Amino acid sequence: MPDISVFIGGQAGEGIKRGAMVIGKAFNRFGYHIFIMNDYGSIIRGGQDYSEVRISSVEPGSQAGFADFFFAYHKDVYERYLNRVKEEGVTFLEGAGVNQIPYERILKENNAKPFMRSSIVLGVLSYMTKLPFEIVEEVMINEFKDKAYTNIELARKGFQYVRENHFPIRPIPEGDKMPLPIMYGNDAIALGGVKVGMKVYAAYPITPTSTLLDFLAMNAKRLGISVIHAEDEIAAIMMGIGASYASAPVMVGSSGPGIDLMGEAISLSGGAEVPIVIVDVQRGGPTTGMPTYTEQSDLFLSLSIGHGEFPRIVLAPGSVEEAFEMTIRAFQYAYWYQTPVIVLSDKHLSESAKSVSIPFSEEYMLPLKYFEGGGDYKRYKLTDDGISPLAFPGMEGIVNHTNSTEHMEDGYSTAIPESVKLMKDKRIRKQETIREDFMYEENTHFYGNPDDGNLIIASGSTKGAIMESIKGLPVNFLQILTLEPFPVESVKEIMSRARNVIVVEENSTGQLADIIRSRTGVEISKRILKYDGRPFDPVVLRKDIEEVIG
Amino acid sequence: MPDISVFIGGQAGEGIKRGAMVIGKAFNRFGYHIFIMNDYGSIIRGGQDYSEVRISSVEPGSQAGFADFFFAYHKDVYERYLNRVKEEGVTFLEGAGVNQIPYERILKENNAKPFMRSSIVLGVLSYMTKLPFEIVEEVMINEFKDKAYTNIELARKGFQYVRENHFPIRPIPEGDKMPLPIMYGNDAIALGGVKVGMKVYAAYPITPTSTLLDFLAMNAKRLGISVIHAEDEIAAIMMGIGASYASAPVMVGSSGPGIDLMGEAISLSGGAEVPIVIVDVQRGGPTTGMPTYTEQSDLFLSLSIGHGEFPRIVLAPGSVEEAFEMTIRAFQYAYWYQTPVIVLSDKHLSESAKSVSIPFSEEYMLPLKYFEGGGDYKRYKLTDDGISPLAFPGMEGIVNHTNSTEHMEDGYSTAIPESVKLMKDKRIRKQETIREDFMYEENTHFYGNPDDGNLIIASGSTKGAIMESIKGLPVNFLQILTLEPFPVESVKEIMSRARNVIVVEENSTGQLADIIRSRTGVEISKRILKYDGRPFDPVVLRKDIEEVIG
Amino acid sequence: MSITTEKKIQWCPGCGNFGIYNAFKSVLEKNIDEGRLKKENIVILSGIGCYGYITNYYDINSFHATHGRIPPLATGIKLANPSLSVIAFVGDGDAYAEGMSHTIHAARRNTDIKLIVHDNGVYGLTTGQFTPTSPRGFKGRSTPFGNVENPINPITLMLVARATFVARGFCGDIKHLEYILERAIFHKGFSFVDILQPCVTFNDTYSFYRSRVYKLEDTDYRTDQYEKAILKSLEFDDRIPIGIFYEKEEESFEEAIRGTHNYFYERQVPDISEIVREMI
Amino acid sequence: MSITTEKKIQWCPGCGNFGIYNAFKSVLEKNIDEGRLKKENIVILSGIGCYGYITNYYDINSFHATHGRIPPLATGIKLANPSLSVIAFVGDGDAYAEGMSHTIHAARRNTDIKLIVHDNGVYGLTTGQFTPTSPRGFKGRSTPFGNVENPINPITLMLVARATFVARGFCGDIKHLEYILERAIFHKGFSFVDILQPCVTFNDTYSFYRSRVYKLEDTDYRTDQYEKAILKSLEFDDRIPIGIFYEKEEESFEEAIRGTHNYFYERQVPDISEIVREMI
Ligand SMILES: Cc1ncc(C[n+]2csc(CCOP(=O)(O)OP(=O)(O)O)c2C)c(N)n1
Ligand SMILES: Cc1ncc(C[n+]2csc(CCOP(=O)(O)OP(=O)(O)O)c2C)c(N)n1
Ligand code: SF4
Ligand code: SF4
Ligand SMILES: [Mg+2]
Ligand SMILES: [Mg+2]
Repeated sequence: MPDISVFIGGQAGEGIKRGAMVIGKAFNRFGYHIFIMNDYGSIIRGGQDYSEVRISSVEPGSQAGFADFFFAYHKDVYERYLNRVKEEGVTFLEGAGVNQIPYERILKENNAKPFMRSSIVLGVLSYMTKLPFEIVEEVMINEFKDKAYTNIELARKGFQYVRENHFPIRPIPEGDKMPLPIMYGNDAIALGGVKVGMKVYAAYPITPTSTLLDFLAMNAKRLGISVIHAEDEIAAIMMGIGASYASAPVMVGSSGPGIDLMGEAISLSGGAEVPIVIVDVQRGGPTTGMPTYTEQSDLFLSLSIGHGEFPRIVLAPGSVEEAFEMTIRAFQYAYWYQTPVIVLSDKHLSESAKSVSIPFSEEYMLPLKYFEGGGDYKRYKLTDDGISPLAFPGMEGIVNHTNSTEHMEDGYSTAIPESVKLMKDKRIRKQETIREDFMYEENTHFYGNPDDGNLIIASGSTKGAIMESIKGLPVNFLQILTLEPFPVESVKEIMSRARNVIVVEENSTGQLADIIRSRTGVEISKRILKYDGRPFDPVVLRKDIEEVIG
Repeated sequence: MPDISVFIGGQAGEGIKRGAMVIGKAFNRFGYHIFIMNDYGSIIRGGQDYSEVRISSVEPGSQAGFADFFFAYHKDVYERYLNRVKEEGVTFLEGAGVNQIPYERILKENNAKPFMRSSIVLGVLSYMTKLPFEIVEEVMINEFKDKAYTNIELARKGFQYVRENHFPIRPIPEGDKMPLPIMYGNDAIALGGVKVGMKVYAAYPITPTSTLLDFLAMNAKRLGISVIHAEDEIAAIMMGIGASYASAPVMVGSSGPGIDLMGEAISLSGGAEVPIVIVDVQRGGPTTGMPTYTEQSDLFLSLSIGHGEFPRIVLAPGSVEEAFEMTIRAFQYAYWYQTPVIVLSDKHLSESAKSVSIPFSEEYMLPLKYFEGGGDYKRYKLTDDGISPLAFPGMEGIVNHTNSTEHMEDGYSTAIPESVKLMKDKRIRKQETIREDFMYEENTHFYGNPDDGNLIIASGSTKGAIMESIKGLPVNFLQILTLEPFPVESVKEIMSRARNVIVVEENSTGQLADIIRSRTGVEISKRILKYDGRPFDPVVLRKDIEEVIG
Repeated sequence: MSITTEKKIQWCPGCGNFGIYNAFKSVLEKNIDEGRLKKENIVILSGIGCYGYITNYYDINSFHATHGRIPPLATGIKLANPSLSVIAFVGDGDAYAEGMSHTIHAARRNTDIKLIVHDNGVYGLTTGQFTPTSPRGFKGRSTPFGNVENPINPITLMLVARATFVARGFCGDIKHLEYILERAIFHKGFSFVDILQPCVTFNDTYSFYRSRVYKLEDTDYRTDQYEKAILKSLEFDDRIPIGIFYEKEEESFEEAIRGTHNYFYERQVPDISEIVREMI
Repeated sequence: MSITTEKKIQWCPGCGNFGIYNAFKSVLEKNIDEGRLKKENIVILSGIGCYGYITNYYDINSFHATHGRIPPLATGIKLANPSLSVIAFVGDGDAYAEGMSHTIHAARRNTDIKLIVHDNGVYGLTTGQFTPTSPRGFKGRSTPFGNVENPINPITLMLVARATFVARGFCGDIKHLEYILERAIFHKGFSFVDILQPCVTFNDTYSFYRSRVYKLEDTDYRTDQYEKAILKSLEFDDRIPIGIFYEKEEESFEEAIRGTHNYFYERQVPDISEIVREMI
């Protein structure tokens, strides 16, 4: 059952991320599941970046954290990350004492660019693992189009070099998995949106959400959608709210600093009842913090951003597949309940890639509660469930008055206490409707046997590492998918059966644990926290868990 | 023991608020405590505004809600607010069936402006209550300076008119209180800042915080401070952070929509450790909502605004006096702990006025943890308490590197996991230091006997009405002054002794009750909520409380 | 057809907003009646300020939104449904303080929206603070000893920002204002109209403007010369030109972004199989 | 005296930021050595972008703050302590997109800060999206089929915003850039310098600019004529003028607001008894 990891480390600008994807695709076609994680700094050239490509016959949830094949392009990278090599791992370096690969020479001889280094690596791997070279060629033709030739040549040179130098081979048998699309979390969010009917995406560039913007911009024409890079985040969400008001399903995306700036507009969306989906790809905070590193530190923010009180929904996918699914649900909720829905991702989820089997060909509905005529249209009609029927400008006979100041049913401004209270009560009823409806939605995933003693609770991208780390341990795992509405009853129920509850999260204060306490009244003192910007490695996490459960 | 309320209602632009203040000042000098509440709409002319001046020999905590003297300038106002007259109250109106006062004629005869109407009212009151007319003259000379003559004439005409028409008199004896300054909550915040050393106030106009800006701007020269009306709220807080970085104690202020916009900068203040005091004068939300009406709906916002994790402090004064005191404490905390401190006020607290005895002549320190030399200056020196010594640009031998990206002790950027963790741990230690220090700070006020059965918990401006409403009831009152750090232990302790806990607040979801639950684990189901933009009236609240305690 | 509502208009008596309200009403009613505009395809927007209540006074699709953020809101609406005429009312505080950046970016994009600025040189609704168009020395509540900032010139600014329709109106001259508004509404692309609007309560400029304004249309001024327009726009002293400074046709932002799509009608989901295949 | 740190400079080899970095270093070191500037009284600021790391590379008081918000930050610093020279580095994304409004407002206030724009026509750090100065048609990551917005002209914009020192530099001409930076730093009031800065990775404009720039100082251009400056600034095609476009002395915002106070030294609390008495 091969479970092999390839580490490629070098400087920004040396094509590491792209290279890792090409390697991943090759082994994907060789019959394996793939997980790729990218660790990079916030500079354009230099630094010490790396990617890990995990190649496994069992679907991986995260990076392994430790490499079988370790390619360092520079000495400093080699030294810094040598502790990420498995005991039996093979290391490669340019010009040092270990297995040497003369990247520079090969590049020069082939008139190639520095960012093509990893094509040499793939050639090396092809020889060493017995990955058929035709697959390498095939992938490169697909990937590099008219630049494939050079890359194939580089791969061939790498292949030849290690063969000639009798590097020890480590064959991997052909796997039996069908080739699957390998996509980043951000790709899955994008495609989820598109599949459920998204027509507009607006954003301002920010790591690690820019890749969502870039992906959608690149494919906008093929998808028939409009993608806007606005002058700032406030403009992005206001454009979104405008388009949504005029009937287009819309998503906006940003990360911490930009999400902060959207607060006023999120309150507008909630109070004026104009739906919008907001993606927050969390990164290391506070303030500018660590733009390219991961963190789960906007949980409370997502629950409270935007002044005043209005219904909201916060969803937290835990894998690339769930990113797709939860984005679809985000749209369905936002447009049904006419309120802001936040999708909480993080850098690790959004910028790691995975081979996925997602039901892309299915159809996903976006139901709206339409106005069915009968009298004048009232944008904020008082209804039992708090949801007022929708009609859009441009529809004949309709006048849609949308209003950010407190208003009456017809949408006109009011501050008369009785009218105000009616409208506030309507929005509260809507929040209650949401809470009730969510009893029948999938709010959590539970893995294990509820009557076993140890329970881990987590939310978001930590899922992958947790699932890996508890394999074979007497530990159950409760994943929380919806932070708002919070599944109070089911969480309480499962917690009540556990002897030992541990919350695992990637922030410094234990926000999820605090949320659980605030919703259920149960204090969870066992917390495994990580907040150095790096995601949990399953092996390390397993040790932490073992320690905590004693 | 007189406790008399005067209601003046009319249109925006008819000088109601100013008039109420003049009336208040007159009775203040007649030996009474004063409370003035102003109810006005978000338009400049027209509408139905009113003010209530409460004149009491016992210090009042809020408006009475019901008037002894009811002056309505127009029929619609008369009708709308007639339910605010006490049974034994006297009502006045221009040209209707009740006691008529010919305002228009008097104004015209004296060549006076419509906004001088309330000077006539004061004349009427002087006759009816036997308030010496010299006091009226004295106050008007002080208040209107070179325009005093006309106003005194108007008062005299009012006086004569009701005398000639034999209106029934209702004498009030001279009170024995010394005259005190009457100030709005916003004035008290302003003066608290000034007294503790504030040198810069920056803001963007927004109701109900503009009056804080206007007051400080009007007095900037006399106070030797700089007051900036910036291009937007983001600029205001960034100017504030800049001035603070360069050593000036700074406050910024806004309300919901503008506070939202400050989120990114609040995170900057927390992460870069540049102190700032932020005043949020809450108003009816969400979004534009009810700009001129009161609400306590930014509690969760103030606890979570700004992405990522950083130490913060949130204070909630409950009276004009506490507004002064808590602003001073806000500065002391912000500059000692080098982190953002939010002062939560609301429209009712900030724009109501009260005769106050505040120890203005005392001195209030603003201690800083200064760098004391010895080696190179490190802005983010790792210390046991998490507080790094301060030194400012301009000091010889100092280089201050302040940084929004994650950084090392010397302030230079880093994203190395080990360094990052050190700095994050430092900030966590700082938050812990704050929590520990706050055990010795005044976090709550308790009124009553802890072993009695019924307990009301509240925070902020509801205090006044609560204190009034529970007089003589078997009910204790716990006021929470510091929402963060939350006084978990003392609140738990007091709750544990109560049979019946009721949370009283002015919002629609019970945010304070939820915060208590989240911090103490205790669910409080008895909630008295009001969310129509109007503050609690003590008489009405008393009934609510009686109902809840059964 | 009347497009007004019965809501009581709450501006101060004599407020310049009445002129704008009336001019806009006439232009709309005339063009609806004469079939050049469809009522259901008009959307009016406003931010927060005295002027902002204008959306309460017309029985037309509207969005009364947040302070300063109207241009991007309008852009989004036009993007979603190209059939809509999107007309945005904004204040000078709104457009040039809180929303300065959005105003400029909407202009340079040539978004097909109409931006109508109620420029009273003051924040009316927050009771009288200076705005970016208040003159130096203006004594408002936040500057009781006089404003110390140089005012901006909205016309020059919008020309520099590449707005394709730039005009100044005066609400004391309703006929002329109607002419401008009509041209602005039917201009294809970004229309900008700065309207000199006295605020009788906090900044009564009626006589100031009355004695100074003159109409470009009464001179031999041509609206198709960019550099001359910039120079002309600098004139703002004893004589203040009103009228259209500049007009030009250009592809709009939404057209460029959206192509031929109309999301108001389109609900179908694209085929993503090719994109997914490329990921294998 | 050297003002640099040992931190490794992490810009791409050949990046235009090196030119700016070196020019600024020379100007500062010279003026510190010659006693015209005191090191402890210099504060440099930067927002977020590739250029933003510049504060890591000088051993000088600095504040590396958030994206787009540098002008008000700088204003606050200068307000608090008039002895400080406040020099702000910003990117074109920073100054003209996220921070557009602040840039204009700082200019019209004549805040006594120096704004130095690393104008590479691209968002470097977020890997190559267009900015407000990218030409139409620019193919960046967010506009793979070409940007559809009209670029702004920073020089004209700043003139219209009433900046009192407006210049354009080119980091390919370091001597000339030093001359501009020195003048900018010693100008009393708001100094604006837009520096044409090739980004070798995402927008390599070296040869484009090299073949077009010419120095105003080599012509008979005068820097004290406002209207002429505006017209001159419109020139941006085959020939691109670099140098100082406009200079003027005027009271600065902080002087006007702060008066003679210096909060760096002042800690005393004012007497408020008169104000309190008025409330009785
Ligand atoms: C984000 C935000 N900041 C501040 C305000 C408060 N506010 C409401 S109206 C207004 C000024 C309006 O001035 P202007 O746009 O000139 O309109 P006018 O009242 O003069 O018509 C302000 C600052 C707000 N509503 N939202
Ligand atoms: C509020 C906010 N939005 C977005 C970002 C992400 N961001 C970082 S750098 C950058 C662009 C920088 O471009 P520019 O200012 O031109 O600097 P350059 O990288 O080209 O030097 C952006 C958008 C951020 N840090 N903060
Ligand atoms: S305050 Fe000024 S702008 Fe506002 S309604 Fe009155 S006159 Fe008009
Ligand atoms: S990406 Fe461009 S601006 Fe950034 S360091 Fe590289 S060359 Fe310089
Ligand atoms: Mg205005
Ligand atoms: Mg740039």
